[in-house]
Amino acid sequence: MIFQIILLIMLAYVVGFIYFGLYRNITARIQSRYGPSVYQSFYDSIKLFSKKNTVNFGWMFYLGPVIMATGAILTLVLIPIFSDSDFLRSVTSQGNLFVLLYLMVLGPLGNALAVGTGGNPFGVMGVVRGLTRLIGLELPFYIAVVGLIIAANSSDIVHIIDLQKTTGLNIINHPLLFIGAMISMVGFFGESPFDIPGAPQEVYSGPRTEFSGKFLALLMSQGSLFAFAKLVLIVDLFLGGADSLEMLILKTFAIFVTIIFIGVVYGRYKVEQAVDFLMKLPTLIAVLGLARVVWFG
Amino acid sequence: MESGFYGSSLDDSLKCKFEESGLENTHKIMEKAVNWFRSRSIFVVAYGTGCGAIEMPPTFTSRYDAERMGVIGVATPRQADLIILSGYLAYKTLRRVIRTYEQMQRPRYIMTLGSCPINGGMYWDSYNTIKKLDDYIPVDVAVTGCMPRPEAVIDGFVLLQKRIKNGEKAGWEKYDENFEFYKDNQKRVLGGHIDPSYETDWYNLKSGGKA
Amino acid sequence: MNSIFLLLNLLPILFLYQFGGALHVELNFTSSFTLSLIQTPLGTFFAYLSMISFLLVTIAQKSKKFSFSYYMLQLLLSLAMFMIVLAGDFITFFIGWEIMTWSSYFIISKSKNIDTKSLQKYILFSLASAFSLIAGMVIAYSFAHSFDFSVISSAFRDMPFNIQITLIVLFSLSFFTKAGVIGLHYWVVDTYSKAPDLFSSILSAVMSKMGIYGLFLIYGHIVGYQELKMMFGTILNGTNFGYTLAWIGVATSIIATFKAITQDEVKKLLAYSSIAQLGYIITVIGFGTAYGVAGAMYHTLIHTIIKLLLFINVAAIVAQTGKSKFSELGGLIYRTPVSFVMLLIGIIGLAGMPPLGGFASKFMMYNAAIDTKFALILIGMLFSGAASFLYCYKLVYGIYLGHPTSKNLETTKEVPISYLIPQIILALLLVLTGAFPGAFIKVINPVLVEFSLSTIPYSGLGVMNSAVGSFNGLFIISAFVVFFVLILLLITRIKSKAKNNLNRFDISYCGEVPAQDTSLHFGFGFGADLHKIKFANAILKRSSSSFYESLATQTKKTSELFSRMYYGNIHNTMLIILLFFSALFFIGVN
Amino acid sequence: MSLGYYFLLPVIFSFLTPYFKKIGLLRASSILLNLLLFLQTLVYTMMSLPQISLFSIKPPLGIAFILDGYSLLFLLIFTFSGLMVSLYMPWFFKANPRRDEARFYLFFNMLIAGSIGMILSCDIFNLYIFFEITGICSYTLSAYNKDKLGLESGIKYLIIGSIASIFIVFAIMLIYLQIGTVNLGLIAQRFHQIDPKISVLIVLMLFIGFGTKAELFPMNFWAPDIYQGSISPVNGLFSSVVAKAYLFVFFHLFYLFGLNSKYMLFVMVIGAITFLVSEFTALNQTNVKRLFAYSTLGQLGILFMAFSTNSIDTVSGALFHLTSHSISKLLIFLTLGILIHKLKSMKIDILGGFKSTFLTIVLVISFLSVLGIPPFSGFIGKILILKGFALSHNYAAVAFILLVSIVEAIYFFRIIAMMLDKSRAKVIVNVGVMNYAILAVLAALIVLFGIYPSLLLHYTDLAANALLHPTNYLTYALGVGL
Amino acid sequence: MLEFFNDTQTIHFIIIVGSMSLFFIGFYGIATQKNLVKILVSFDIMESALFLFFIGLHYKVGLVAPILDKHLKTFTNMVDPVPQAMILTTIVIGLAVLALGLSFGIEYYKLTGRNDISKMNELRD
Repeated sequence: MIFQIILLIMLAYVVGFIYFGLYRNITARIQSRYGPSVYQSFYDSIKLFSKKNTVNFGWMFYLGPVIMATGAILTLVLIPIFSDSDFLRSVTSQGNLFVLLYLMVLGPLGNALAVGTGGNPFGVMGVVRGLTRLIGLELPFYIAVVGLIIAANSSDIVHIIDLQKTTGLNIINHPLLFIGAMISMVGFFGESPFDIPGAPQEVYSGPRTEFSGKFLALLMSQGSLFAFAKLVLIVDLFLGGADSLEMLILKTFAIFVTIIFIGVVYGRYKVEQAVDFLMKLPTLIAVLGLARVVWFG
Repeated sequence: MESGFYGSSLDDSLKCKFEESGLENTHKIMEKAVNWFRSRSIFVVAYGTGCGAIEMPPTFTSRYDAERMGVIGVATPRQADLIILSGYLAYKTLRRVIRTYEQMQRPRYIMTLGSCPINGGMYWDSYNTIKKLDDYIPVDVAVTGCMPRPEAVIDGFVLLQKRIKNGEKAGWEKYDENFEFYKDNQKRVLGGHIDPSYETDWYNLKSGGKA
Repeated sequence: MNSIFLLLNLLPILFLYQFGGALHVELNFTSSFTLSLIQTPLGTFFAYLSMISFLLVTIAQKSKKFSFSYYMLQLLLSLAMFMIVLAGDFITFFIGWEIMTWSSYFIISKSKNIDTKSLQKYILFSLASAFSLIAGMVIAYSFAHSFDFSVISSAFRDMPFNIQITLIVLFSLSFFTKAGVIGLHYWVVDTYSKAPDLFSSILSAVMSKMGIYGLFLIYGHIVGYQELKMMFGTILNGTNFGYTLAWIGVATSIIATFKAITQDEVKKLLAYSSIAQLGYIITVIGFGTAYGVAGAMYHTLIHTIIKLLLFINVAAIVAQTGKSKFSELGGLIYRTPVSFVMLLIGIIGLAGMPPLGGFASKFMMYNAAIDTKFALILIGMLFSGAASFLYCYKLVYGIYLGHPTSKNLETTKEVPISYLIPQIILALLLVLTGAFPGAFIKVINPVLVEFSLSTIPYSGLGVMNSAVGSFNGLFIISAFVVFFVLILLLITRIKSKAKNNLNRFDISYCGEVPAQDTSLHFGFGFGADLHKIKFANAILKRSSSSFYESLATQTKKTSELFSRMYYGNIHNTMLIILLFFSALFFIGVN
Repeated sequence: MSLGYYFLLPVIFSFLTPYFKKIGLLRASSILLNLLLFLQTLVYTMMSLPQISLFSIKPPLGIAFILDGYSLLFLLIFTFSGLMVSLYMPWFFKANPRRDEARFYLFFNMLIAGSIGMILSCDIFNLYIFFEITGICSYTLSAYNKDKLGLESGIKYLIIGSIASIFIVFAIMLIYLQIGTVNLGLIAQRFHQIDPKISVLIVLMLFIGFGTKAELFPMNFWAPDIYQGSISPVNGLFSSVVAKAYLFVFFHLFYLFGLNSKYMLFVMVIGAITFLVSEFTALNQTNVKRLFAYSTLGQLGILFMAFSTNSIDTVSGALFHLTSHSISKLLIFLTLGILIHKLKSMKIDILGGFKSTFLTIVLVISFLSVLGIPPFSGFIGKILILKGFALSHNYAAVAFILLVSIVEAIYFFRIIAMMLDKSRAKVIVNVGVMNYAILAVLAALIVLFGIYPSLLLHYTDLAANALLHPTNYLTYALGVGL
Repeated sequence: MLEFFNDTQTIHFIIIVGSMSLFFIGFYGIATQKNLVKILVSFDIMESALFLFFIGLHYKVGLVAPILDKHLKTFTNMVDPVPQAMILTTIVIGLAVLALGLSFGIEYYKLTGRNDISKMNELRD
């Protein structure tokens, strides 16, 4: 089991970084540039790890990124990666969707503590924007997840995956829920138009303002792990999971590319615009999907 | 201020390990690898002084795309490896530049654009600009031209990458070694407006209050 | 004196323990009604909850000098609550309820920063609550001819439908007022924020729970969940009644959450948060399913622990620094590290994050909502939970993180140990409830049997079972710890020379150097953005205070109108008497 | 031992008052007299009821005093209040020295005698005489301060009293013209024979007469003025004895004449309006005495509502409430006497301006009791009243009482907040030993009846039975069994 | 012509009319006058009207006063004595009240120089 966990983390690390490299490449191509190397994220992270000094504002500042990374890894191991496989099944069976929903916020909150300790007002502004954005951002996603749970009458992800084998994929059964969840996902990936918390031009890159060196590297690494975890979650919930590594990569990449395409073409919303928007159309779509599940499912 | 030795990092800690186990060659390879990675990933904080600021957007956007070389802009000095000063520096600006530079994490580099930071350029007799930036903070790469075109700036990046890759002694090491020299020079132009040196540490008042 | 009262506070616990579930006392009060104490599983749970809370608060009180009368009133209050939760009939319940009201009133009046207006608000709402209760009591009596719970319960079925509705509404109003449901929460915020600092913890953690106990008593015991289902019919998998109640609860929690975020006073934020958390309980209490009841009970427990912890923590900070506003506090983390960790544990619980007990209770409630398919209710709860992260963060940031806003905060010392002991106990409890959520199922099951609901399967201490899924608290908390330690080890191995303990002004500030008087603390800037969000602004700009204030103005005007009649002209008085006689005579003869 | 002593002893004492040369002796003997009356009442509590005392001829022709359960409770209240006030007076006169102290004792004892006479007398004309005696004594007592305010209140009271007495005389005359008797028993028997129109007239006149004195709503605009103009112990007497005596007579006649079925709703509505108007008016007062006068009016309103219900439980609760209200108001007014003397003001601020833990506690206890908050005696009365209303399915009354009680709570708790407010300037008030004892006894009674209500409930049940089913009373009043 | 008056009905009629007019004269006084003395006098007039009314209605033609002397040998042929006793008592009481009221009025007049009852409004909040 421990071996499997290490394997999983490494897989997620590699895949996550490569995805981010691809993301930067694809973005560049859309903007008619060449773009950096696919492995640029590796370079960045190794460079940051090997920085010769790092600012540290105290122990809470030190622990913040660690908590965030812990949250990401815990999220990762609690999501079933493969359907029809015993891979880490004994671990994933200990949690369920609600645990995941809240674990996804635990990391950012731990990081927010570190940002607060840093004492940079811009960092805190970024955190507050992030948390405010969360009010709107989680709404469509929650509705989608709740809809799926009610449809499957279980908050166990494995059960939801299994159910899709008999009833068909959820993306087809519940397209409205899928749209809602995807719009939220754009925000969860920090993409435009919901990327206000870390806007460099306004709040000095927000929560990450004071982080440097190994802390920044750790944050980047957990970001890629976390991104992978979120992609797998979407695949599990809507695309019926993946029974092999190829399918996993294919499906997650499909989702990822969709998110990139949405993100690249939009400008940035102000935080209140973002929340207002999220509480209108995406929420409405998701609620319609939910109503369909509750009343006609 | 930030005096003292800041030599230890991933490679340094590994260096000890390797030296203990008699694997100095391996360490040298590691160091080379790390230097290569450093050269491939340069985070830039672009300090737009003077007229050179206008040259930076094309450098980083579609037309010249510095990102393909791993050079990418960031917002805060904490994350940056390189600061680009794009023109003449008034005394007031110098103060901020020094502060920004000192907040960057080692290894850190400085790149200047145009002739003004080298010798004052057309501001050679101005009462409020500095003439030779290298006297106050160590410049690693100075790109000439008035103003240098993006191609020249990219050439500067390439030069810098080459030097990092080769592990040449960089400006930040000089700054740490000759700290008093630089500070004296800074004090001479800035007079009483030099930034505080933060001797009292609020967080450690319990233990004497010294940083 | 503190130790004596500590011992006195122990007595009820020992008393309860001694009887071990079989307490039954009856006392002839008057010819027509008796006083009786009966120990039910539900009552026992609440009794232990409140008594232990009192014990912990009394420990914390050692650090400050309190007068004898304060202690006496507090003891009286605890006994009154003891009486409430063990009451077997409405008279006992009501006597306990009213003693609770006035003894707490006198304790609150001992606060330094209390004003008449807040006191009036508190007592008038409390009395309104009590009078609503008494109205329900006597109406029930008029049908059952007894104040006894069991008699009323069996007579309830035969009452006319409109009486049944009236009773439920009256009792609910009474207990809603105590719990501070939105609209009836006008007193809560002022009272909690202006009461003596340590007493706020009792107000929020224990006294509001008496409202919850009352609701349990009414819905579960007097009316009965089965009867509620029969009376109101069902919607989805739950009852219509539960659905209505759930909307009230959800509205409460959402509105209070948004209000909490914009508060500048620490205790006001906690007060609103308390309202919001009780909103959750009210949401699930009416579902009428085993999981609804279990979720409500679990959250009662967790909220008691958390609010005791947070209020004691804040009380300690206020005592230590003399400041009670976010805009005046800040940067205390390295001055009072233990307090910081305690508050951190508290807010992780409050936000409902997984490794601690806060999550287990939320999980239970969410599953109850799924069980009944109240999807929108669940969304509302999740939404309010997401918004609550903001105030949780504001709480910890405003006090401990960021920059100190005044000079004396830079020299504050760690709070006295007597404040810390209860906090540590409570934090441990919070961790334990998170690690062993299954243990609580054993406490809940007798209550479910009492309410004639199905019981919850029990499979191990660490496992929390529910209708649609389960999780292992022990596994999650240990996995969290293991990963945490591993990553920490890994990151400390990378010895890039961390420049520790930078000066607090050494931050990247766009090349500028912040000075002593630069405003770097963002404590009161929280929630300013909320006003720009249409939905939040709609909530924030409305307030029930205008309604109650206009009510007060109207009362005053009526009073002035009436008192104009009593203007002392005896001649007119005489004429009025004669005219009145003539009018009556005219009416009477015809 | 005869019931006649209740009247004779005080009257004789009153007439002897001018002959006391030493004021101390007068005070002592007044206390002794009241103690004697109280002890006599205690003895009566142990005897079988009703008791009758004849004066030469037996009723229905003769004059007699009848003591049944109903009057026993009132007798207890009156004699107890008298005792408390007479114990209080030595301090009062020491604090406010007067040359005409004897005058007070004269009218005070006479007032007690008149009130007791009113509740014991079994023929309507004697009742009228005692009514007038009580009235004259109250006019004089309210004008005891011979300053502008005192005289004004005396004059006002006298004018209103005259109107009331004219109505009552008229009513008595009409009754006698119709039935030809003044005996209550006979009137009760024959009342239904009267021509309905005349009977309405009689009832209305009695209602106006006694209602005016008992401070019912449209006729009570004078009452606060009287309270304001007179001294505090007299206020206590007015509130706990005089008003209660008129209330006694009102309902005695109400039930005796069998008016309950016809006029129940009317009296209830009038009581409710009194309650509502008084409590709202009290909110706006700045003079303490007026404030508590309005509070008394309000409580009388509740009592009128509850007394008219024709149900034993409710009436018993009302009697309980009446007793506890008498005790509370006596306590409040006696305390006010102390405070007004010490702080030299009648503004409401004096309640926030004194510093004495004992006084604060007793005042709070009495306030809570008036509000009907457990575990004080007011609660038992209130819950019984509410229970009674609910049992008769009169939920509107329940709601009304509770709603207006909140208004009542506003000003009571405003005062409590004032007393607890530490930021106000405080004058230390030392209570004398005697006052300490008096107030402690009153407060103790409030608590005692609150936690052990059976003690009092026994008497209120007895009283309620006697009031609603006056068969025994009638037998005695008619002189059948004698 | 005087025979016309020697009839119970007529006498009662006259007494009722007379006493009621007197009563309303008093009533009018109360309603319109504001002088304390006049008010007290009005009360007395009203009371007198009542006495007259009561006593008068109990008189029947042919009956003698209830005084035991040579005209009255038995209890059959006399006027009912109870009203007369009652009225005597009431007169005394009325007198007492009147005296008390006047003394109050005098004292009050000495203090303030006023006797207008509608201006007695110092007792107010």
